Amino acid sequence: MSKKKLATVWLGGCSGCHMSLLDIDERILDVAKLADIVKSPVVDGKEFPEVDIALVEGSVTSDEHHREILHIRKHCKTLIAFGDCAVMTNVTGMRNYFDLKDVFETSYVHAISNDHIGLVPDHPSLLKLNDKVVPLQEVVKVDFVIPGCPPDADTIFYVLFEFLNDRIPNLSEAKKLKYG
Amino acid sequence: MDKRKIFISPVTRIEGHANITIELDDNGNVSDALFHVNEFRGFEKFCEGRMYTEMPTITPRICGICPTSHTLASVKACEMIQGLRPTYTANLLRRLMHIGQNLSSHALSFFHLSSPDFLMGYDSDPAKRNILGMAEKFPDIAVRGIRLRKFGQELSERITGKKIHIMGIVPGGMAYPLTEENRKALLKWIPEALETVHLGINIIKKFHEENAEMVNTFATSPTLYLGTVGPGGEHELYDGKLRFMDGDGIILQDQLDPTRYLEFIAERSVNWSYLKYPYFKPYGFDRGFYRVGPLARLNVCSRMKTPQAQEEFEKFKHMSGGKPVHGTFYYHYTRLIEALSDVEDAERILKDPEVTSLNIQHHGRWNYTEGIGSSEAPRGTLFHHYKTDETGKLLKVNLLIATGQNNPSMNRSVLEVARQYVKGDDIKEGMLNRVESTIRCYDPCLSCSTHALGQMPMVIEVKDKKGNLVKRVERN
Amino acid sequence: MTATHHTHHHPAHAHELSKTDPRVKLIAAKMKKEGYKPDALIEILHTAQNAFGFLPKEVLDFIAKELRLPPSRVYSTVTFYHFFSLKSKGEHTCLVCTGTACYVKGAQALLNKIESQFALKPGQVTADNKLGVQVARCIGACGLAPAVVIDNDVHGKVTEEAVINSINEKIGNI
Amino acid sequence: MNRHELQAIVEKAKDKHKQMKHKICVCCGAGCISSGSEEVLKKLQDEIKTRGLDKEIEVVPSGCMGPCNQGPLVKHLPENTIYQHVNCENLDRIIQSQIVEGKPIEDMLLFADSREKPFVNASEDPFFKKQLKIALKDCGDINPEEIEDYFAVGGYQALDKALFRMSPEEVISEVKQSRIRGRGGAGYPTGLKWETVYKYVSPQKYVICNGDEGDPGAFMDRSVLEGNPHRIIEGMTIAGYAIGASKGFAYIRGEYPLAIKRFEQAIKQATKHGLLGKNILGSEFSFEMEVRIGAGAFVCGEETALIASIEGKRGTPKPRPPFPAESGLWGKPTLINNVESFAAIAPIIQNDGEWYSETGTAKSAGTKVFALAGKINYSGLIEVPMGTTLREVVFEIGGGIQGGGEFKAAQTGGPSGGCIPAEHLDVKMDYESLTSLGSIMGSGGLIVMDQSSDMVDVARFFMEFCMDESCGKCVPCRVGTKMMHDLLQKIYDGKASQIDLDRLEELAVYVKETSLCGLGGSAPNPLLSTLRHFRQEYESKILKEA
Amino acid sequence: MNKISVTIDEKKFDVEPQKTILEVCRENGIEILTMCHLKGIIDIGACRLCLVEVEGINKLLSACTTKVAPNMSIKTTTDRIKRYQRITTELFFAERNHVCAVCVSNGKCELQNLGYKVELDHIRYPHLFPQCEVDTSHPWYVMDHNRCIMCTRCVRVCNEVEGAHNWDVMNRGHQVRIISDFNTPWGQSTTCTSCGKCLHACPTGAIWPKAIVQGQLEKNPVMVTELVERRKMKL
Repeated sequence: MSKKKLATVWLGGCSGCHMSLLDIDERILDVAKLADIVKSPVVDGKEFPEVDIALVEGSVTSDEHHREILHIRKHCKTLIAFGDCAVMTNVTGMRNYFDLKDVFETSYVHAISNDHIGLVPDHPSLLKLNDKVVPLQEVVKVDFVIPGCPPDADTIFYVLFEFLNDRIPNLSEAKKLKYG
Repeated sequence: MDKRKIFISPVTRIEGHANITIELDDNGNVSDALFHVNEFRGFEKFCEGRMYTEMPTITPRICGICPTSHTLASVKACEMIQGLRPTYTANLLRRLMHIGQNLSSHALSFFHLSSPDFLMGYDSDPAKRNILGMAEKFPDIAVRGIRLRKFGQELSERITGKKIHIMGIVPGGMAYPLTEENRKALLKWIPEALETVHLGINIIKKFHEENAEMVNTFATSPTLYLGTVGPGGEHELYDGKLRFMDGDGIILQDQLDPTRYLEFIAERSVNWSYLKYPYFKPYGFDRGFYRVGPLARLNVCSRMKTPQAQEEFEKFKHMSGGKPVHGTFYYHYTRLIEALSDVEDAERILKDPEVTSLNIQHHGRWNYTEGIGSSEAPRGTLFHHYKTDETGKLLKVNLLIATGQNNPSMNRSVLEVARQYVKGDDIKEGMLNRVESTIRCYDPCLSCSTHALGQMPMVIEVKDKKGNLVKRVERN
Repeated sequence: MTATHHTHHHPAHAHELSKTDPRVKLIAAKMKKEGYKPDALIEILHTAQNAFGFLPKEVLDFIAKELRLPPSRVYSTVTFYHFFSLKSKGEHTCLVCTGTACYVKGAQALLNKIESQFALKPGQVTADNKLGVQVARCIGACGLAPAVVIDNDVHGKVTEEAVINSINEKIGNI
Repeated sequence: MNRHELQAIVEKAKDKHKQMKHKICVCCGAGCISSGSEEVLKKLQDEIKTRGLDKEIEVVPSGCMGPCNQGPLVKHLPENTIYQHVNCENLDRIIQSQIVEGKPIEDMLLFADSREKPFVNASEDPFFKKQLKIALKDCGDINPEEIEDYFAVGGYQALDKALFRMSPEEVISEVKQSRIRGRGGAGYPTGLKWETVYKYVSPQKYVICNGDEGDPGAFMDRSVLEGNPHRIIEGMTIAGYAIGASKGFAYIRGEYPLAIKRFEQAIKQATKHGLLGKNILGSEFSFEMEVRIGAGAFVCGEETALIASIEGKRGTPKPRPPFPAESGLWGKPTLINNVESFAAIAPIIQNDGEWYSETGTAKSAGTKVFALAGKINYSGLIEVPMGTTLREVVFEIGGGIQGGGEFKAAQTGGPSGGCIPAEHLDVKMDYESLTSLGSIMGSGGLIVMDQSSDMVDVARFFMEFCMDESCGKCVPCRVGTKMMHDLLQKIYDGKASQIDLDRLEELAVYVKETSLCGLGGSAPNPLLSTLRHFRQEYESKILKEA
Repeated sequence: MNKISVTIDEKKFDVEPQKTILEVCRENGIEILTMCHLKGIIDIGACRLCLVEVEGINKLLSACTTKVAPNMSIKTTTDRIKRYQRITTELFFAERNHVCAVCVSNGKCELQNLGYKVELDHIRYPHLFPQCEVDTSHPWYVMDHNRCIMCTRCVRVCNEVEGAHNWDVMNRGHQVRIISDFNTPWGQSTTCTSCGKCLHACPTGAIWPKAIVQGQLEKNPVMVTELVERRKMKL
């Protein structure tokens, strides 16, 4: 069996899921036996290559994320929504209850520690935030989800290991379903 | 005027939340560099209207790497509102958890992300230049690094049952006591952890020796520094007072209560970044940039709290004759000195007989409508500031994040590198690596700002005013 | 485009209730006639709304106390029915039927026209309280679609211009 | 007043009518009033008086005549000549020519502007020819505000018959025999319902008339309540006698002030004549009646919600069982029927059940009133035998599509119903046939649509209605309707994918099967039926690639 | 009392008449999912989780409001029922702002547990993200409408058990909200006795005590049931 190609991606989230991924500790070496991590915030890599499995953390919050997730979808076989933000927007989506303009102004114009120059960033090189944060499944087809904020390392390892061994994991059966 | 712009961005920007624009003047000289941070989630807005006691649960979600620091700053702000102090034991447990987080973050930064560069070299195969590549080539070091991080995470887990986004820290103390069994299990880690940290120190020292020129010329402009110190000026992460120091080592402010942060820190919104630019208020925006984090903490503090760390600290101080060290590259070294201190301190606390006491929480109601808390995240000082109505509903939330405070300096470092390496259309080789290394030195907290972990895939495009591509340079 | 959902805002111009107010007397008489039965709440609310044009909080308070009903029970009933309004509907009202027949025959265009002319969305009242615009789910005049009710008069088979003219006439806006 | 005294009054009323040479009815249904019929009436009355004709010519306001969009309408009896678009200016012509000279005015006759040859006797016009009026009988011919007018056409004779010549069991058996089914929409056999309530033993039972006609696009109940309120009172009282109830409530929409006014007036008149109250017509039977005014909630058309509303509460439905027949208003056995059902009771009793069952189809007996509206030439109120085809209704009665457009679909049953596409124009309008096409009979709203109607928008429109009218108690309806509405909007806006459409369909079936009450249970109907018949309209709006 | 025979999931049981399907199932160890049912207060059949199939009846019936009848044949776990339970749960999550991660009841929440039971790993329908108030005006308790699922257990407990009727429901459709008095702040209520029963009845983190943070919440809905039972015994 040839080694699988694995990518981990981070969109609008807190990186906690990636940290939880690292919490599989030494078991990452077991993963390494079955897969090359070809693209991840924690390894080098230039372009997003063709991969077998992509673990995507975070919600889609901007035009850039939107393009990214479409790109990823095209270049991966199995797309896994990784963590509550990717699955159901979670804390990242909490700004959805408000008008984006208000959210911006609260931080950039009215914050207590701001000096007299209050302006909302709008440089053309900045990515444009979408009005509403959406989970991955609102934009692309998702093949598997791992909820949790963050998912337990054990859960992550279980899912990865099953996929790497060409089995479909079942969180309910494995009693690993968890949100929050 | 033919003002041209250089736009640096990760190729596909698949992972990048940051990019850079370099502006050139008429003569093709670099006039400015804009460091764009693309992360914004609006915590300050959506926390408004909620109960302040929820903040210790919401704010760790700002960042998955330093959640405990956020919880601590948050819970301290809550305690100020309640007019409450945690119990002695609770303070011990909090310290332990905070140490755990600092340790795992530093371990991640050094062993997972930076050591491949140091041990395999910048020119090695990028595909192997990561922790997995390390595991193949230097399995012992890789596993040790992983295990050091694991120890840090386990400190949180054994105290609260969770490694990330812990939930046991409550106003007035802790929700769960430490069991004797867990205390013993944690103590077992100490010897191994000490060895690993020393191993790391040796690696970085060796690299320093072999690359002295690069290390010592690397983004070395002096800035101000901010860090938390104990009552005797000693190094402190969890609970202390602030000290501002200038580039010459003169203490500008000392034993400053964090609740007075507004007198000394202001932030400016800039249109090119979602990260605001904080500065030392008395010096104003132009002169007031300061740095935080391990380098800053070691620059400002008078001594370390533990013997082995103190020994290493003295060597560090010796390098610049007691003055602040400005070289951005020294962030790595100072990080490891802190890790050393963390392991030693953890041992001290775990041996304190009170650590397993059941006296873990003071109860109280709230007395005030304003609370400010601060703590030292791995990447620097952070502040939480809440204002509530008389029922406890949050009216205003202000969060000053560690990486935010390094932001102006990061931008300046980028500008320095750009000035050194760019002249008109002529972009010197190494520009990309330099920019990337600069940013990585600060180890910007992933979620607070960018994801500049690993090698940032980059291109530089020089465009003329009309947006036509003049030149394009890719890494390698 | 939604129906007139009442928000929880209380009327800005609250009324002081006076027992000698003929409108209050009317409500009191109705309650007496119904034997202060809680069952008659809706009937009494109808009377109160007819008297006041809407249901000020003080009136609800008065009714709740007299019928010995919990305030939340009264408020929950009031907000359930679209007929009841917690705020003034305006001195003059224009109610646009959005029943199926009217919808098919252009009720939405009427609403758009009204919005562009008076800057009023359904459920809103002008700042001077002169005019309020509402929608109804069907006023049962489907044969005359599209239909509007201006004050209490049904106008059938209306055009956009005709509605605007009628409204202007009512509010003396000519 | 006992039955003999009543008979005397009835005879007197009949006599009075016989003396009159002509009767002129000015339609004062809500439609014609809004076209200005009240002024016409007043002027006509004044004019007749001025000319000293009031001894032989009776001028009365009447209920709805049917072709509402031709109003104001004036009907001349006994010739049954109807004039359309009558106003104070052209009224003189009618008086002069029709009344004084006895010559019909061709260019003012009903449908004069669209028919080549309008009919002097309106009942020969295709609009009326296919109709059969049982529920609407006398509606439009009598003055709804005068009980004597109702007496003159045989009013309250059925009550008299039931009270004095029939046992409650016999009344129920007659209703069962008629095979009439609930006209509120669900089509539950009325006789069976009566029998169930009858069987529950209780010292107190109630009769409720459901006049909370909330369907957008329906105004049948309104017309009956406004045009012939005594017919309903009579029907309800007979029902009360049959099931053993002593109190009735007529729950009427607050949006129908005229119906409320006339009904309350009718109750007063009936009470005065001993037709309501203690020992009706001298019998052992006592029955009181009250009007309850609806306050604007479609869900109150649902039985249990309506009961809650009469009890002065939020109109939220309760799970059934227990059914109102067992535990209804204030926990007592309660009979709830729709206005139109009650309207048919008196004729059924007066003739007999079999007579009624001869009309209509095998499973759907009698007639049905429809409110015809939309893109159709002659809209208004019609009553046809069950089993009349949609084509007959639209093209013969309704005169085809307005502006020469093409028939696309007819929507029946309002927000609980569905759309019938052109290929099913020959469907027989009865309960089973409509249900088999994914629509329902409903209370009788019939909206005709031409090519300009977007079926996705139509589904969205009805879903918005259901979303706004959901009481919010059960999850499927509260959240499901909102979710379906948002998905429909997304499709309509061209932003949806195939996944969204699949989700929508799944939700629709779920909401239909799991909702607590009929509102939620039928809310997906317009969506499901448009999906069934016009799926291509949905698919054409779906994004090809997601 | 004469027992009657019913079949539940193809097993025969002799049960007391006058009991609901839900009671009978629970007594016999058959799990019925529900959110709006709380033993001791009147059932309203609103959450639609307890729907069961009864042979010979077209419609699905709510187990909490339907009484057993002789020879009734009941099915509680058909594919259809399971599918609908899952959708209902999804709709609960999508309706308001349930952010388990930061919720005070995380780990001890009936809604979260329901999700696990119906094996819900993600919500297929878009979240509605309504803007909801957090009412902190009461000196001890918080009412967070973001986490309310409109089970109205608080309303019923307050009315039926405490007799205060502080709570009720306003508006309709998806705009329904729990209200105190005239939709006035809870802290200003003229009817609330601060008894805390609503807090224990609340299945989610909508009503919670101010003094605690995530991980410390202890809710005890059974307390309400026991209270009612004890009162009945005294009578």
